[in-house]
Amino acid sequence: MDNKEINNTKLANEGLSEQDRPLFCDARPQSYKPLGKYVEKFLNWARANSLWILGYGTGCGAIELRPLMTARFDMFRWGLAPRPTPRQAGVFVIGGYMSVKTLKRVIRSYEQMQGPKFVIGLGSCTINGGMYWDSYNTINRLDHYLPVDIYITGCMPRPEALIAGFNKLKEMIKAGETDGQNEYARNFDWYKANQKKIVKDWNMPDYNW
Amino acid sequence: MEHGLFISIIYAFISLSVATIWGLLLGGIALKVVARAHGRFGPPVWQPIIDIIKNNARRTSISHGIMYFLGPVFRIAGGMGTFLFIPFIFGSSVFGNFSFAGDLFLVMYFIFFGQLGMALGAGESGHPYSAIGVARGLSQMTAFELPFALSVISLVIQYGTLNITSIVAAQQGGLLSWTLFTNPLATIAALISLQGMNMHNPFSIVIAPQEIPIGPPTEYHSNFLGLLQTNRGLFNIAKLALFMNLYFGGATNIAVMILKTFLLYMLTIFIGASFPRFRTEQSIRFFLGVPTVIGILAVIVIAYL
Amino acid sequence: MKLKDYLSPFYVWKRAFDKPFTTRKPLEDRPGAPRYRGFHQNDMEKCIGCGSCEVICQNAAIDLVPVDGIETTRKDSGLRPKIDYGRCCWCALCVDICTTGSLKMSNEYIWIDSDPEVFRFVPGASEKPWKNTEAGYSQHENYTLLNLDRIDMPMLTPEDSRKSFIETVKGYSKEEAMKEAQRCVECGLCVATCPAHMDIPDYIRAIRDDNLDEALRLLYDTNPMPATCGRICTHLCEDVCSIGVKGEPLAIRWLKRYIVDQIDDTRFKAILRDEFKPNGKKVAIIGAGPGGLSAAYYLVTAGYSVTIYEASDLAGGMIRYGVPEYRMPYDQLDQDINYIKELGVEIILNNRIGKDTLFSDLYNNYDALFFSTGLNDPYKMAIDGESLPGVFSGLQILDDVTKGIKPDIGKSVAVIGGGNVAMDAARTALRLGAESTLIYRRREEDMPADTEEIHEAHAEKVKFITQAIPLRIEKTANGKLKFIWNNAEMVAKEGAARPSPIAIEGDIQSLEVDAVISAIGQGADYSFLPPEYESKIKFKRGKVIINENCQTTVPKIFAGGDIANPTADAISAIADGHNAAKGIDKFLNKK
Amino acid sequence: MSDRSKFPPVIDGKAQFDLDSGKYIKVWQGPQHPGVTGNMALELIISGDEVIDLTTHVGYLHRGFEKLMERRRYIQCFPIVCRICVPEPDTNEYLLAAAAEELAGIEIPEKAKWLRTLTLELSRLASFLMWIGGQSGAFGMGTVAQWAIAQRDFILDLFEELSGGRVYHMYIVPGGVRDDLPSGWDKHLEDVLVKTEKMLKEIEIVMFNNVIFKMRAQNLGIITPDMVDKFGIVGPNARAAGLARDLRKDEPYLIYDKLDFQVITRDFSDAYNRTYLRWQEMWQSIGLIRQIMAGMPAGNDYHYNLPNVLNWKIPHGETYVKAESTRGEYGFYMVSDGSGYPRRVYVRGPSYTHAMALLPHLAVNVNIADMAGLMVSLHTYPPEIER
Amino acid sequence: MQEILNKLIDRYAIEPIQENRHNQAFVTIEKNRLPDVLTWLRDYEDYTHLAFITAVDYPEIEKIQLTYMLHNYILHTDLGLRVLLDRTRPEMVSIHHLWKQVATYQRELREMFGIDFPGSPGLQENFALEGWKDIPPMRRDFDTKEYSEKTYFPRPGRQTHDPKEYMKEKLYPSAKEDK
Repeated sequence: MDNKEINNTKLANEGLSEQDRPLFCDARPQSYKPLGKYVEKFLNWARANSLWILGYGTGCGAIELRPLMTARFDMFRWGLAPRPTPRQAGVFVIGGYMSVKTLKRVIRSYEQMQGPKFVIGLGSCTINGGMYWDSYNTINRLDHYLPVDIYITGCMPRPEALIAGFNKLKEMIKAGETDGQNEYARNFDWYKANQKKIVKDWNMPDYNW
Repeated sequence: MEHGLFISIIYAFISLSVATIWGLLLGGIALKVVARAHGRFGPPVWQPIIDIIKNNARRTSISHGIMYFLGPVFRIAGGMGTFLFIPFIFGSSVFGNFSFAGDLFLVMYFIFFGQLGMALGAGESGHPYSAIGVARGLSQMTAFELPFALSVISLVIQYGTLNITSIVAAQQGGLLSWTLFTNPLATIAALISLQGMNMHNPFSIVIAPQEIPIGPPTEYHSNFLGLLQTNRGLFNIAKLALFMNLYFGGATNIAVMILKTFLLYMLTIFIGASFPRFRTEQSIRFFLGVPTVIGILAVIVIAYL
Repeated sequence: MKLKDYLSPFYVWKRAFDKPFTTRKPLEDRPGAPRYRGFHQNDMEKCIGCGSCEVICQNAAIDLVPVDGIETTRKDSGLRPKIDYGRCCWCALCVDICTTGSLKMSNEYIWIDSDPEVFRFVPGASEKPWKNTEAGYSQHENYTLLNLDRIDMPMLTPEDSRKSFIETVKGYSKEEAMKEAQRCVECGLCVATCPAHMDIPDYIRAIRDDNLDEALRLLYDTNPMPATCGRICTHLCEDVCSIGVKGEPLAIRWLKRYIVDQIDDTRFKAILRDEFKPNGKKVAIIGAGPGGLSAAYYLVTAGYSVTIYEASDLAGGMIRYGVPEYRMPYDQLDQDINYIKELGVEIILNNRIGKDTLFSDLYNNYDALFFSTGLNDPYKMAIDGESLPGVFSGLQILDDVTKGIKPDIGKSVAVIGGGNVAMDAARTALRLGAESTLIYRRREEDMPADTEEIHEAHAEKVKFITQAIPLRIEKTANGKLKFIWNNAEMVAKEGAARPSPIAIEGDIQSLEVDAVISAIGQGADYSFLPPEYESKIKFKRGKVIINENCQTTVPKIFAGGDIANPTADAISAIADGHNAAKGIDKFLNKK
Repeated sequence: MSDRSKFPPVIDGKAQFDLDSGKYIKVWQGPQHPGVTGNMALELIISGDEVIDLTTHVGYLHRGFEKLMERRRYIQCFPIVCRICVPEPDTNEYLLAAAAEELAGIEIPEKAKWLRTLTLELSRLASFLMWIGGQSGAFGMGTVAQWAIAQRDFILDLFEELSGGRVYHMYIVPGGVRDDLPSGWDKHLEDVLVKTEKMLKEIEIVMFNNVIFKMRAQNLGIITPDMVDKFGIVGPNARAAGLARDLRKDEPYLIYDKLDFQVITRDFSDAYNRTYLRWQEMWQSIGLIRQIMAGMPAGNDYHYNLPNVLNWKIPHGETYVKAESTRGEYGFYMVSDGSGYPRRVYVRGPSYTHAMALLPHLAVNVNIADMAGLMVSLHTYPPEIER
Repeated sequence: MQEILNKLIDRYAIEPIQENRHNQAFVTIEKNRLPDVLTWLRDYEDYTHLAFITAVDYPEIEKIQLTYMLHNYILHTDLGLRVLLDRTRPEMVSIHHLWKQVATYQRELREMFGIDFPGSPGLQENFALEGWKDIPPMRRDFDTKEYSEKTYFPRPGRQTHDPKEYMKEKLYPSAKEDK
């Protein structure tokens, strides 16, 4: 998973029908270089202090996002806010286990998010399958399908653990250590192959622009 | 306009910046105030500013076409247009902006302009939610424009001028000369419209995250969204400044301006946190009901009594 | 719509003046509750690596791994649970089931990393912030997922049992056996301790599944005398049973007996399906005790032609002659022996090597030789009066009773010693109509006899005198014997494993009895070995030195049983027999 | 009743319409839609603002629980069943335990019954609070949502103290419960109940007396009594239509026959009345919790000592046990084949019929903006549909 | 409870009957009679509530059992109707006309057990799974663990030890090669 040569061929979009294909973009995701040191530092500060979470509770982990968003834990204090549309969101909290059907939607949502984007793997299920390790319908390892920045273990992690996770993510962003978007671009073919292996009816564009 | 063009532009720029920053801070304050009603603390007041920086710092953005790109541009043009023809602070050369004889008309037009541009842009994003949102937004806007327009007509008749500066000037000389007291019906009609204009509850269905996420800005992101948010700060202030000028005697210095816009804004927040949303047709029915009647009464009262 | 409906919503603003719901600093202000199920802790000293946590974990989150600094011992597998937090669901079933109570959960719950590979650790071994946290979830008294109490074994009452030689222990019924078998957690710690390494968890599982045929096959895999072992085994396995840490260990021995009890011995052949092809090689075995019989069984099933030479008039060795019938009914022993005989093992009785047959003949006529002659030479007490009439050895008494000779012990006996033979002798004496008094040098807890034996001896009203150092035996005027001893106190010596008795000066006691039975241990009798062989075979402290294949220093000669192993019990002898059979097979097939 | 006269004809349960005609738009709500409680997608066909056809799509949370349970020992099933319904896990725990106990012929100690009832009522309260937050949020009243969900969190604190888990309590195990009440817990409970009561009063003032809430919720999604059996409607949805059906009263389980309460009904089942009924049931729950705490037996016999759970086998048989969850009849159908593993566990979630059959029927003719409110007012929870 | 069972026996000669508790019983019914019985129970005997329909797979007898659970709200009794289907090509009469929710149950059963209900609306649509190619997952012969490990491959690097084997290795390695 190191820096491979970027493959610049056009995407085939094979899952789409003939007449739909021209409607969708066939360009690959590109990796981005940081701007000048101090500029980037400032921008990273802003990114870290304004994390917009995609309001897609993909699993039971979403249950602990609710208290976090509401008065008891009030995540707005730390610049976190839920966003109902992936276009505007910057953090994708994967709420635990992911069924294949959800994974397909998650991939699409993730690709619709604009960089820099971060993924938090919430709960044990994202690490090694968790309690659904032997289920026929849930994936075991999230990092095979999406680049994950932070894992928070727990079942479910409490809101405090989530807060600590966000704090850690902020530190990483400020230090410029989060590179999910570029990693996805660099290893795009690998991720796509993994995704397509388990999403059986791939009827969407290869990369959603 | 006794300055040269260059100086005017610099003044306008300063005025715009101050207004935008104040608008954004006001938004932040509003979030904090609402948070208290929710029983929590809320984000820092400068959070909207960080959000804008963040949105502009996004590395990628996608354009769905020219109109999509122009949407936010129209929007901010609308915001700037609205603001720049409203005297921000009465009598100030820096914040006086480009008030001229017929500016009230122009401002009314600009309030529409941004929304229409936005509608076109959002329409091109191709998202069905945007389309539904645009439909909701435009129909609701038409509805709340009616009482507001009636109220303005009433004012125009009352003061006999289309110049905002003149209207402000006419209200100087004590609390009781404010339109609020000289023409309360028009003020009430306008304030109700303001609630709709600010898109706070119960008129927030256009950008509601529950009733379909989230309306016209569904597809807007990165710097487009940054532009929209900047405009939200600016446009807010523009509207508040307009209302302050038309109904609450304008402002002669920054402190008064801050106080009056703050209080006006808090009024909408106060209502907003207490109510759920109207559905589109419910809000249209609402605006075309009592507020319109009040507006008509305001015109009649001023014109015939 | 009423006016109230327009105004009352503004009541929300009242909340703005109340204290907010928000916790100011959630990370600092809100530790987990005292019972919170957070990350695991494990007391490395307490844990025995039984793996019950691994079995019950429905997420397959627990692995048992070796840990530096933890040695494998008989009571501890040396493995420790390693938990994968990519799997754990914090249900705490592992804590509930833990057989030792070593596994706990702290109330810490935050563990964040960007590397998914790190979320595994061995609680107790890895330095984690929650290693020593006090609060957290642990086992409770009133809630356990295990059955810690043994199913009571139906037994004769002590009053009845002391009257006859009828077997004291009645054996489990099916229902009781199933219930007892259900208690097993299948950790397998017992297997290493069992000298024969029997597949204990497997045959217990077979009992649970009510598949006794399979159970019998499993028994015969490692032990050809299950009916015997089901009664008189020293059950070292029960000492290390993981259920025994918090509760009573499984009655492994009785479950074994249950299997054999339920199966008619005529069906053994059909069940065991022992089929073999004779390979034409011959092996001679000296001594038809458990070691010899066991070796014979495994050799004959490997195709050897086996002949056993036995000095007594019946096979069984010490089990027959050294264990009283109320513990080991002879028909059960015969059942075991008969099955071995049925397979074609020839047992030549009343044939003492060195007297009736020469050792060298055997050495020359057979391809290999195995002797397991046992310890049948009682130790002397080395006190005055030991040779007086009325002083017997324990073995002598037991031997006589087996042979149907009623020894002349009168109405009261003193039994000297604290081992199983002493218990047997004392209880046999009861059944012969005498009052028994047991006299032992150390404390009761130091006695080498099985605790059950001691317990039953107490129940049958054997009197115990402990911390008594024998001084001499005197003949009294009325023809009785006077056993005189010196009371002792236990003094802990430096470097010694246990305290030793030191005589208290002047505190001398005595007891008048009809007979004195000395049962302080036995030694081996190597008189059958001609000197030329005896010089070649190496000994150490009276025991034959053998390698892991039970081979002596003379390649063709194998040995085992009490004369070779340190534990000197039936199951070890059986294990030696098995090993010797494997060793002989290896030895003969190498050529 | 929904008037379908202006809508396209329905053949074989499917509305016949031509999307290419331009008269209709197809819009998806969900699965990530925040107005949806849990991940469930609504495929809407709208004409203008009105929904003319709705199809519910589930499976986003499908984990195959029933399959997983087939390869787990009875005791190992208990940590996974609570994940079926996240806001109210205790019903699942109780039903699994009850089914296993019934088949195994185990009678649990009295104290365990009281403690189980206590957790069931407490989780009912928590679940309702979560739901009322969703209901108000669905109509845009974020304030009540903030209050209610924060208040629910205090109940989770109680659960944390009692069971050691915040969301997944895993407190009710086959054979009883895991632990006694911690000391001082009753005081904390009373504090929280008092606060909850205060908040419920506030909610009544700002929500049920709110002109806009009334405008939105009244006459939305009307369930008539004759629909109830046809659609398999249970719980508050049926009670709001005037049918006094409550398993706690009808077939009392645990200690409900010792508690004093009345089944709450209303005579018109629209979104407003359903909301109000659930609000009343929250009061009822608080009352029940107080009664339970007052009657809690002393002693600490709260668990029947099962056979070693690793080897616990349950005799042949099948049974269906049920309990009244916040959403209605919740049931576990368990078939045992005499081994240590269940042959089949089927989970009957009340949301199944509500979301899959009732919602598409009620959605017709509803403004698309009211869809979220309608859905939440049925109190559906997707994981119990697909499990 | 006994009353309705007697009626069932009289009317449909149904046996065997398994009575669980005072208010619950299970009866086995011949496949083709089920719609009649259901309709009769629903319309005349107040068993108006259909709690669920589900299936149990019995590969050892080559049957799939369908269970229809009815409830009587007046007597508060449960009646489970069992139907045994042939396992190789299970097919059952659709009863979607009796209750509105039935179509979904049948859709689920088709997906999870591979039972066909000819005529049931939307039967071929996916229920919970998407693009499922394997045998229906709820069949007993589908091994979910094997499928998961093959498809979603667990994170490598784990190794466990059996205490029994490990102790053998450590304490008496000589006996290792035998057996």
